[in-house]
Amino acid sequence: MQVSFLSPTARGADGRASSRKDDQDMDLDFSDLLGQHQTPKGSKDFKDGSIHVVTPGETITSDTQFMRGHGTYVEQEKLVSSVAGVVERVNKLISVKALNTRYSGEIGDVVVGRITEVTQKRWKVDVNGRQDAILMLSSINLPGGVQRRKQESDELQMRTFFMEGDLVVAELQAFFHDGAYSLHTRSLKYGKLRNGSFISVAPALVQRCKSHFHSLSMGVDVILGLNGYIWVSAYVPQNLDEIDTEQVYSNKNKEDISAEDRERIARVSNCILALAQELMFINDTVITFAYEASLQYPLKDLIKQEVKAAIANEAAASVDNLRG
Amino acid sequence: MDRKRVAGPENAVAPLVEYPKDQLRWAPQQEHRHSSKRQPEDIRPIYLKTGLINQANGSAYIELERTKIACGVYGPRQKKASQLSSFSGKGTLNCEFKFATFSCQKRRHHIRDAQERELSQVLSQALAPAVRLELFPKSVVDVYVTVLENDGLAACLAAAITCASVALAHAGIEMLDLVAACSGSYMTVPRNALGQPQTDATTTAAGASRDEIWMDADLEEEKHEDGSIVLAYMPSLNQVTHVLQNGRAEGAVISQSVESCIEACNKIYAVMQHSLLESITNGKTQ
Amino acid sequence: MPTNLISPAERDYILKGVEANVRADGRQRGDYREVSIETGIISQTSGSARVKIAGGTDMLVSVRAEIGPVLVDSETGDGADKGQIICSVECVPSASQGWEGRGADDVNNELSQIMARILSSGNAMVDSTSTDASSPSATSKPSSTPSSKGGAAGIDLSKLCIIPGRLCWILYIDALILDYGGNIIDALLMGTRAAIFDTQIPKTQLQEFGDGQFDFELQDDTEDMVTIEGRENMPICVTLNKIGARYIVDASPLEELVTEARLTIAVNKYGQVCGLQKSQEGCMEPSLLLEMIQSGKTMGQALIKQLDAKIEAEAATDLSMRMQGKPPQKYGFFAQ
Amino acid sequence: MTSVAATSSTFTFSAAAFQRLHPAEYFRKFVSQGVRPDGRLLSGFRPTTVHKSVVSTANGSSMVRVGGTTVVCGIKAEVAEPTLEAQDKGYIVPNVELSPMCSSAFKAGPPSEQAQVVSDAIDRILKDSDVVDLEQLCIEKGRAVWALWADVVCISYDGNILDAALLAVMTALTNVRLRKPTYDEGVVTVSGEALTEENSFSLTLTRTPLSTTFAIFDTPNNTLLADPNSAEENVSLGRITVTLDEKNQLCGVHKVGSGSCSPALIKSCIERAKERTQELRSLLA
Amino acid sequence: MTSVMSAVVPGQRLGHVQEYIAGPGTYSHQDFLYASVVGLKQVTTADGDERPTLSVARENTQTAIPEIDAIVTCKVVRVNPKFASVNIMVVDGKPCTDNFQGIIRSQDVRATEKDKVKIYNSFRPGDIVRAQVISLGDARSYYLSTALNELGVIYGTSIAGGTLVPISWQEMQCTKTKVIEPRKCAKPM
Repeated sequence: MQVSFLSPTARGADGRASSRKDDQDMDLDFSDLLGQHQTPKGSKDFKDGSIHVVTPGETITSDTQFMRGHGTYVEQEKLVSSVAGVVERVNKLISVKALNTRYSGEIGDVVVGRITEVTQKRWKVDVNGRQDAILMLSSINLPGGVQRRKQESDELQMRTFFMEGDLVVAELQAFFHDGAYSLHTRSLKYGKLRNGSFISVAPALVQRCKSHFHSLSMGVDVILGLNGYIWVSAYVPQNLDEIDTEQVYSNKNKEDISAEDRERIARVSNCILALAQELMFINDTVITFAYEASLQYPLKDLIKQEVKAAIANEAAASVDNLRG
Repeated sequence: MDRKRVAGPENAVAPLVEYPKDQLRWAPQQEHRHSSKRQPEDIRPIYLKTGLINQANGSAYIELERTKIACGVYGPRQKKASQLSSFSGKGTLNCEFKFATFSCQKRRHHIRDAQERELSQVLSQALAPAVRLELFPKSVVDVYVTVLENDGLAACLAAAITCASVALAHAGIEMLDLVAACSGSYMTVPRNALGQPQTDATTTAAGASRDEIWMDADLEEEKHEDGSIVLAYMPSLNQVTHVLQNGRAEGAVISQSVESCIEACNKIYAVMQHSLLESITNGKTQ
Repeated sequence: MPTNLISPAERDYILKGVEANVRADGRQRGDYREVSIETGIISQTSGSARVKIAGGTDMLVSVRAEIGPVLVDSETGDGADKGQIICSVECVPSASQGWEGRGADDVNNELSQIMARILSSGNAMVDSTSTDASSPSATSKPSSTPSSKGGAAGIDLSKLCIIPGRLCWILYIDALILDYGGNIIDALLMGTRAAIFDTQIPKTQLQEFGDGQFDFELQDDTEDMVTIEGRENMPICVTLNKIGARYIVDASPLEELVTEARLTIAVNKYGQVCGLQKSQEGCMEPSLLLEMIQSGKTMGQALIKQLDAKIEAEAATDLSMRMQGKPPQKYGFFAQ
Repeated sequence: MTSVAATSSTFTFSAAAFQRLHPAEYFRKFVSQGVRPDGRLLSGFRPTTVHKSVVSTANGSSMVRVGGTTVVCGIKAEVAEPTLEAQDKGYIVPNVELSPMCSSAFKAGPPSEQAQVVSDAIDRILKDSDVVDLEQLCIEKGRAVWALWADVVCISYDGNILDAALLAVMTALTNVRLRKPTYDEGVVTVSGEALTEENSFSLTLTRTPLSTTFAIFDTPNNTLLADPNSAEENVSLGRITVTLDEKNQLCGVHKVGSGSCSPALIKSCIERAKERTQELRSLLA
Repeated sequence: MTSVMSAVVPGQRLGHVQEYIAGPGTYSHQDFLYASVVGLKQVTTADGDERPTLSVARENTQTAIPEIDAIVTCKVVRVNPKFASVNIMVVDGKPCTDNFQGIIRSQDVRATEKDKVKIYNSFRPGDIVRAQVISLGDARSYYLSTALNELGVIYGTSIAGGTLVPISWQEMQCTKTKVIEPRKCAKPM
């Protein structure tokens, strides 16, 4: 039996270990954290669209024409950051997106969540946010047809739909007055998750895309929840017209998940975790690149930090190539 | 200070015990165990009786010579506020293990200490595999064990498991099987034990001592053991529900001790069956 | 924060994956994750280590040596010539949802008790005199196993005694579980071994005043520190998780939720079993139990060898740094 | 026993269910007939047994059963410093533990109110009646005395805990054997050899108070239930406990709960207690 | 036809699954039937069954626990506009040693005009109510319903302390003062 015992390294494995002692180029170092390959490293001037990293208390701008957004406050007519993160600007609105934070959602987000509690007429769902999201009984498709009306008996058998521990994919529908998210699964692509395994990454790393449901070419389905929860599962042919509504709430995995399927799922999961380890944005293209890069390593090596870094680097290079 | 109990002096301690020089303390000897004339594989005679706590749903009392343990089972009943967590489709088995203050050589405190809390956990892990918890969703079965006299810790734990299992069955709780438990101690026994007690392996020449497994060791024997094992076992289903071993032993000794424990558990099982069947016939005559 | 919940579909996926020998993260049943270890990172302690298992579990183990009175059993008089080891494990409530509020109390207690049982003599109160180690019969034994039987720890408690009947060294081993990613117990014992190997205590000189009165002198020369006697005999743990009809090592948090029964096997470098403990609410057949003990033993021995190699390598690096007049490079809390 | 059914409404229940729903009503039906549900007359006591030396790890011990109530008392001796006010007096510390094992009425954790009341009552009887001359427990004046922890564990609770616990404490006290100690520079040592007449001693009790308890079932009629069990305690208004020593001298009268009682009633309680304690004393001997 | 046979204890093997149907007090495991309680083994042959049913009649009855559809008798402890909190004391005629908590929500009080139900006009603290378990409810309480004729208050005392007798399905009268109090009454069976 072989166990790898390592010495710890400083953040950033490859010789960047010394950078923490070298405070001259902090920005550069932080931009690494944000996925060094997607964004050009650059000056502090945010106006040209490059990355601007700030820490709490740091002045973002003294220009009074800008409006204060999330993560900022105004002090002595200066706009100051209240979190450590990246400055974002939309026209005159300046906000700071924190680097390491819980998920803060927007309406329309696809999220993966875990049911934590069943109460009257609603489920509480952990979505990696500041508080549990709410899934109302009225926000799900009831078995027996999309148009079926909610009945009183449904209230008494909520656990037959979702019970504590179940994983669901849902869409963020609205905010409650206290800031809690209201979810819905009123589409056949949403609902209970089966046939695979769950991983979690920092929410900021999941790139907002047109679709968050991907059937990758190697025969693995991936749902990239914008809250950082990701579901990697065996490929199931999707034909939305033919889905049996009774099946939506089934807890049964499909019978024929082969060892090869499992290996592919594990490989994809590890690739995503590799990207997350190297703080790179996660989308279907980069996952595919990482997967291809991973094929030169045996599956069980993919949990090694070193191998993960190599895969992520290679995937990053492929992305750069693609951009030309 | 504990205001809810009658207060005694603080800093009370047990007096020092001094043994006269000429009077030997007991030490392990070949073919001579501490209490009675037992062979290494022999367990102490068991007295096991159900139904001594009439307010409980089920209860049992076990006695192995000086070891005396009572157990009461309550439920399935509603969880108390302190036990309440999220909804569970399965029932919960809650065990509490307590030594009476006078049950050990050193006086115990009223409040449960770390050891008692751990033994509580061991007890519930040993019994849970046998209880059909899926049949009483969101309820709790409380198992309370009080040791009145402790004559060997490992044996005491084993007896508590046996006793609690019988009490559960007596409470009419659906179970897959009874859980019998037995302890074994790893002893180094000098071959020619005459005169000086030779407890130290190294002072005895190699080959002059022998490793033995003494089942169901009492306190005096336990003081001389190299280690001990407690094994809980469902005899009918042939499943080990708990194993707890401490001290150091070679792999072969462990295997042997596991087998010896299982053998002893089968003997204990017969006693358990007998006492439960007796509770039926007694019920009939009343 | 991860919840301690799992869905039936995940449970089934993990169960069948274990059966197929493909775990969710691609490991096989007997594969450990990467473990990173660093010793000597807390200067206020006598010895310390930080252990991280890739994927979450993160802990700090410290050893503090203090001088205190010996603990004598009033009934038997045992313990007059022995030092003590006192273990305490604390889980940081923020590391896992199950540890919030008072939730960690039971876990803390269970872990502290397991550790104390494995490390200290427990019930085995057989006297071990200081002549043991040098006695000829000890070295003549084929396996060269340590002959002192003062407990499974292997740590020679009698060497920690300063004035028999009065004062001794008390080793406080405190572990702080900073993050939970499964397999706490194995990491705990690895960290303890590393921390004890890192521990150095001052030499003491016994002075006799003739009339049966003793005193001692602490030698404060840092060059003249001693290591803990018998530390190489300390056991470590291998925890096997029974899932379905199979068992796995180094379970992840989700795998731990699927585990029916868990068996922790403490092993020393001679392959002797120094403790067994089943936990969780499942059971197993006796044949499986024996098989698990056997494989735990084999794995544990291999694990110790590799762990020791790591600890020695780090000690060697640190030494060479010191020889060059530089402080050893430690990342401590800046580590990845 | 099962002949009682609900008649107050048209809903019928089994006797057990009826007792569960309307316990007071259930009892009233029996008491009006002059009997109790367990078949006793109102003045009847439950069978009582006493065993001595039941726990060898204790210096003195006893087990007492009063009907369904079972208690074990173990007395453990430790060495402590005497108080400044009484430098040659030891301690006897009685505590009653009503654990959740003995009845579902008790919760885990600190002692319930009832346990505190019983412990305190026994403590007061021991102190006020001067049961043991505490100078017997002196080892070295001003330095070391014996502290006797008299802990009563209730194994099974079925009412009337005070009578059972006091009887157990008294029996255990007569059962105590202490090794003769030697005192040397703050260390108290006893011999580890087997107990003999020479190396040990027992306590001399000045008197042995024993108690008898009656439950007040209803006030206008002053119906008394002797030796109430747990169900009877729950439907009663209060309790009267009479404590007498072997010379039938009164050591205490204790009334708890609501419900008033006339002096004549107390007088009759004392008379009946005399008979009962005589019986118990024969068990003690 | 039932024949009583020997006394058994949990774990005792009773027979082969091919010979018997597993009845109460038994379970099947790897082709065999085992006893799961202490009691007397019984073999019941009913017409139409291909195999006789093997069951174990409990000697020491487990305390009753509420199950879905069980008829329970409970005592009202608290009321609020949304629901009445009750202590379940008897399940299917068998007393349970400890109370279980239940709630009767306003929509479960009666079958018709549910939105007009006022809890305070249906139940008062102290009432003894017969109800049916409709759900295991949440972590704390079982959900109960009285939406059947034979379910509702079966015993109550008036504000004056007199016993109430039903005079209609939603009114009860005090025997002492003749005051009429509103209740959801159970129809005597």
